[in-house]
Amino acid sequence: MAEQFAALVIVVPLIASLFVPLIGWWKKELCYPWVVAVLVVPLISSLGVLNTVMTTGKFSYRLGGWAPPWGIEYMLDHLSAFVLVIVSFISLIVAIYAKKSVEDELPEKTVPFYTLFLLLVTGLLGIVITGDVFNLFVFLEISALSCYALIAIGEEGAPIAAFNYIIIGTIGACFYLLGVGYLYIATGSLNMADLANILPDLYHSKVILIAFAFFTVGVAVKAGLFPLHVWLPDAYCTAPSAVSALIAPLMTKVAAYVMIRVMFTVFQPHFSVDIVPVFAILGWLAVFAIFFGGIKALAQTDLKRMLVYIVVAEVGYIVIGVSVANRMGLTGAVLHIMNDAVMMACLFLVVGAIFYKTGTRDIHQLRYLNKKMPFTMAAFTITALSMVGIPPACGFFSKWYLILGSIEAGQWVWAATLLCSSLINAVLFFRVIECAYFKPMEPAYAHDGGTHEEIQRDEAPLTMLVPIVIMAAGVILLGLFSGNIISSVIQFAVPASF
Amino acid sequence: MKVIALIAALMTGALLIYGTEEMPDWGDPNSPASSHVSPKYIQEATEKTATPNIVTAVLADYRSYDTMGEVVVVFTAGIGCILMLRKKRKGEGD
Amino acid sequence: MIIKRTIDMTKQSDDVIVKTLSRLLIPFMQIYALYVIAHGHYSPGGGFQGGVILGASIILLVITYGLDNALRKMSERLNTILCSTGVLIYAGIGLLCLILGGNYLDYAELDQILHVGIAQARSLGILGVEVGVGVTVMAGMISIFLDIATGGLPSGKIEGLRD
Amino acid sequence: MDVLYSSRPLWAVLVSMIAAFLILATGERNRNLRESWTILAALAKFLIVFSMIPVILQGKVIEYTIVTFYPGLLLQFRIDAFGMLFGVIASSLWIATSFYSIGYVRGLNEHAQTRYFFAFAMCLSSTIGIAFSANLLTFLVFYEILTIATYPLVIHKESKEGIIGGRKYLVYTLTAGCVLLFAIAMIYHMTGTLDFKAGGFLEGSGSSSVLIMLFAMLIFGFGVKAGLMPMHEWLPTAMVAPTPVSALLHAVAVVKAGVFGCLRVILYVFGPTLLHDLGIWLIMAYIASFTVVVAGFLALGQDHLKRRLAFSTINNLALIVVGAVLLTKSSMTGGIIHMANHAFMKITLFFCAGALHVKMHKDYVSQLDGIGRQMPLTMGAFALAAIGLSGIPPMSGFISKWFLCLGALEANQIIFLFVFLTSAMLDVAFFFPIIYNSFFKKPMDDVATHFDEAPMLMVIPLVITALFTIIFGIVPDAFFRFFSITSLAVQNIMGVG
Amino acid sequence: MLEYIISKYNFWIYVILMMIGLYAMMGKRNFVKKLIGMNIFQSAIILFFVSTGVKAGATVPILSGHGHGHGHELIEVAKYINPLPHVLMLTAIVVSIATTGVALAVLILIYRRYNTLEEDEILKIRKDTGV
Amino acid sequence: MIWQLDLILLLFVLICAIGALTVKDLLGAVIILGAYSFFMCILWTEMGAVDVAFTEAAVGAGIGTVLFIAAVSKTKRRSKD
Repeated sequence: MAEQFAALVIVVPLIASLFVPLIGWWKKELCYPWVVAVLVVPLISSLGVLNTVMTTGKFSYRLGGWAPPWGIEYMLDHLSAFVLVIVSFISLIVAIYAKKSVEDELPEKTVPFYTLFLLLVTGLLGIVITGDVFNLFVFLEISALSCYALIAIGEEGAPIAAFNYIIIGTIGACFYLLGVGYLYIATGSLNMADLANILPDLYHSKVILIAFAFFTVGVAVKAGLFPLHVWLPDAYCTAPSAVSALIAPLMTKVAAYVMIRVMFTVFQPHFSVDIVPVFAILGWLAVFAIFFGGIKALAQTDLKRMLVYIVVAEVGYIVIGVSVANRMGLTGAVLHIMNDAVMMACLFLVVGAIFYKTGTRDIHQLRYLNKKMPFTMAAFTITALSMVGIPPACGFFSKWYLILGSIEAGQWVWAATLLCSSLINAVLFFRVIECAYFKPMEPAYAHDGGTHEEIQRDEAPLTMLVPIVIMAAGVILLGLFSGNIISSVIQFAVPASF
Repeated sequence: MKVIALIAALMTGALLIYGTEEMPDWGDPNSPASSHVSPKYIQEATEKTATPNIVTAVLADYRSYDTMGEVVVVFTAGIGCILMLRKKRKGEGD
Repeated sequence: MIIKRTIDMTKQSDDVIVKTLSRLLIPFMQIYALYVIAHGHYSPGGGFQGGVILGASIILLVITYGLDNALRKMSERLNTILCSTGVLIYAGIGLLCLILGGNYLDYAELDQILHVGIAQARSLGILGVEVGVGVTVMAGMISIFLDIATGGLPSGKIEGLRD
Repeated sequence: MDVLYSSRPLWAVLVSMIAAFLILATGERNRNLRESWTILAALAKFLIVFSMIPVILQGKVIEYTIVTFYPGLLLQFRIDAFGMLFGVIASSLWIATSFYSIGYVRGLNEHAQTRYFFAFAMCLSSTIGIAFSANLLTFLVFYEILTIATYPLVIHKESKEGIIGGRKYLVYTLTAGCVLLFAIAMIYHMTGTLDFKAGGFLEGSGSSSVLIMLFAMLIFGFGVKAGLMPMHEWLPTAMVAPTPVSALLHAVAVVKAGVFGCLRVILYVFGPTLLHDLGIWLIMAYIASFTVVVAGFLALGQDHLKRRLAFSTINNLALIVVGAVLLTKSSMTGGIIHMANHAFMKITLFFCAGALHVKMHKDYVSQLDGIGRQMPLTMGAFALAAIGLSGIPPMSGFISKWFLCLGALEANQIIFLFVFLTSAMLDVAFFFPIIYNSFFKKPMDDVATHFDEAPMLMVIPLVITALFTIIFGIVPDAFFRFFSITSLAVQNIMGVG
Repeated sequence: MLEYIISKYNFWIYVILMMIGLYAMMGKRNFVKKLIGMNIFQSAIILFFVSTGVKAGATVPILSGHGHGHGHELIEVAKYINPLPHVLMLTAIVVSIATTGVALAVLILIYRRYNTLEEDEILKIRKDTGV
Repeated sequence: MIWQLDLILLLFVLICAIGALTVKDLLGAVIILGAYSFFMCILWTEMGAVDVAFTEAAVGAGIGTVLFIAAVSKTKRRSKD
């Protein structure tokens, strides 16, 4: 029975999404509790999967009962189970959060919104769980399509951003599909495990080389790696708050997961590291991504836009971790998938809450926000410190492993980039913190406490605040327990050949 | 922009052509694509699923999970259009 | 602002020939679509193609007889419900297999309730699934078409349509 | 070496962290309750730390592992003699500072007091964490927490200059943190371990150029906080902070953490032998001596009392580093014990400056004429501490200077003897005018001629710390057994090296 | 060279189509043209996939006899075209039409807001309004 | 498999693709795209992919064109390039 958890992870949110229009037709208010209740199931199921994987090792789930490579199978190992838990957890948190934000921003569209929300989650979970390269494409498209629609209903400029995303995202998906085609023509198989068996004999074939190149480009587009990120800032920035809070942490991370999957499961590390110089290129691109994202973020005064550029930079972190291609670096990359997902989710949730309460996202208008929304700002601060890399928040630990990995690989510039990026992040976030907490006051005020105009506490509603606080606590807890997470899950998720 | 697009398209094309060089000849019945997984479909699909159209058998049984994904894609697109375009009229629910 | 439109696909056609022809054509299209779905086991075709043809028949209805007439036959709400019902049929059959003790979408398990032998059970499973595909594709296509062609007001008065 | 496994180090760190959150939860609603959390935590922390002294003096170490990431990569506390010394200094002085802070913020009716006490408690938590760290990773973790926890204190006034000071502080310390992170990652990559070991663990793990580079990076990283000369710029700027903060920054937590880090690097990561082999100890000593002398001269030119004290701090910290890097038994003893002595003396001085600020709103040296008549206790304590810093017996400063000079002779580097003597002269030069003016000059107009002290909550702590400086001068081993601990630490290092 | 091209001319055609599509997606400024390019791009890929399944001298993958009671005689694999690419491409076609539908809906949203579908005009409008 | 027919079809496909992209009247372009799909579908039938061809006929030449026309009729018919 424990194996059936794997099926439930996808099937439950999928079937539940079908009921949302029906429920919405009957009673609109019930959509929200339905979505939240339903999203608990994938979380429990993926925890169950993770537990099974941890106790009995990796297993596969045959859909339709057909043996691979003829049928489709789920590939459940430490890596996918781990990412499954992250995705389902964050989507649950964002779903809890979405209520007020959606009522505020999209009052007439709650029903289709929640339907697509569930479908997006289904798509993301499907990408992670599947063990078939073509099936991955299908779920990539499910998530992408729902994402396009969700982005397009955002604020001014969102449709343009969504259209650009459609064009570039489709190019990415088609490149991925071309990669699948080239692999298929050379091997005749679509199953990841089967491919991994066949491919070593063909490593010097040009077809495989090109397939690999197209896989890489396609996934890099989806992940928003530096020169291919052009769609990302506008799309994430103009989307409704709840949507950006879901896609900003998850989409790029899931794409990064696919990158790890393709490069280290479908292709063996031997190929990706020794035969193709792809990691040198990717690593340098990541360096540019980090600098580009950081510098662009510095130029923004819109808080959300700043975060969006940070997302671009954070992708660079993970890619550096993948590119150094050693145990430490990959540990860092996998750890950073989790950490960054949690941190980004928290930051975007905070920005959404601020926007909901104050109607602005301008950094310079956040004055006295620490008095007005103390918990939200505290969460923001904790996460900001984590982004800067202050221990014991989780950001420090992934950075630590990434730097260790870069040093081990002898890539000094990459390590230096990671360090510089923390400094850039420090500037970015302390700018905001300064504005919110320590905005210079009139000299007369500086020395007599509490006589300024009384600022009423006006905290975000509970459905927003609770997810924010949970995520902020998560940032600290994941940092404190990162040792346990690494020793019990991540070290098995890294390919054994390292 | 047009120049960049042209260069990108040409580069992509060149890469793809480069890759075709080592592909099996067109219509080669012994190419890996035709000899690794698919023979088993042709041999046993009809027998196991009582469906002479092998494409249907593979589509809806062997790879039915894909097909479910495909249906979900259509559903997603439909709901997506509703989300983006459909407006509420006065005096009506939904 | 007033946009000059060359065509409006949701207005009733004035042409008698077009109307008569499509009145004749639509039932045949629909029967053919059902045939395509049902006969997918033996000939090219299946749920998807049949669904598209079904959808096309309704779209033809919209183009020739106007939106209001078409919506009387197929309201947008029914359409949405059908859209999710189709996927539900598909996923439900899969789930049924799961409940019967097999893996998800393992039609062989359907034999326990159909008692026809495993191969036949699989065949019937395929049929059921194809029906689901057809329903969803039909409804999905109609829905997309209606939304695009009317700009999001399927059952509103056509004359009152101003963006 | 015997190892005692105990969770006491963890509790020593946690107790103030818990208190910090209790403070936050209590908030402005109940000031007395909030302040009592601070006091309670300070006392509890001190008792926990104090209770471990006998164990350490028996030659044992106390260990507690928080979490292991990889072999050789773990968060762990290990209290050896050197860490114990720093822990005792920090935790004992926190008690004094707590009382003093309460008097100070209430005396001035400061704003954002909750944040102030919260950050204070976090600071202390991380300082103790630094003191008890078993390896570089743990050290770094607490070092970074300390950086952040200090930031709200530096920026406390929220004035323009406060914010600029805070920015400068962050730029310096976070850059240093990044450099440290890199250097530590490098060390882990080279040796597979980060554990401090008396006498160093880096020997033979890499080419000398790499090791020199690493040494430079580590010293840069810790030197920023310690205010070593090219990196000292943030320290005087951070003087806009409230005085108890300056006291804590300069006497106890932050800069001492920097110096502590430098000493850890010099003595426990590289070790005397390796530094001798690499030949960088002498360069390092020259750099630090340069700081000693230049900071002394710069202090002479400051009129702002706290800035003068800040430069004096830079001067004294560099002395400690010189002592350690001379690598002889006596110089090390002198350097390490100067950490303790300087802490007590400098905190007294800052307390006095704060008392002057609260009572008289006087911040400049030139305004202090005759103030000794109004505030005899404060200025008396100031005089005691100043005399001590100048190295005049029987104050505690004499002990450390004595050992330092002895060390210079032992190392056959007479030039450093002159450095120490110059430094003592400079100390005299910039402290004695203050003492003279305040006691013997004609009082300024706004100075009362009768006894009118600052709030008792402030005066009592500063008198007590001043008394300690005498006591340590006469009986170096009194109360906290600083001398025994120091010699034990030196024994450990030299015994191996 | 000619020999080489002829033996794989299908691949050449698909590559050329794909290049045309890709160029249109990136280079064309009209949004509808971009979508047309997208359709061409996708069908080029489908053409490629279908080409991989072709077997010279084989027929469509539908067994001539009825499935029921079909004996156990071995079915000649070489007689039937590889069905797997077809299956995949059915899915890909659906994905492509769904993407087109969503993209067209987005186009209508864009048109409502800017009253044009030319990229440069929209950029100009956005610049003028300061967004 | 008649290679001459094959070649002619491929040629048509190419012409249609280029035509669809160069025609400035969007409605015309969309119709040409329908023709393109139709030729594509013949090509696939000829390659033995009947199911795919069937689908392409129904989708590419059918629904796809209808959707495009619907969208173009709701927006602008002229294109600048």
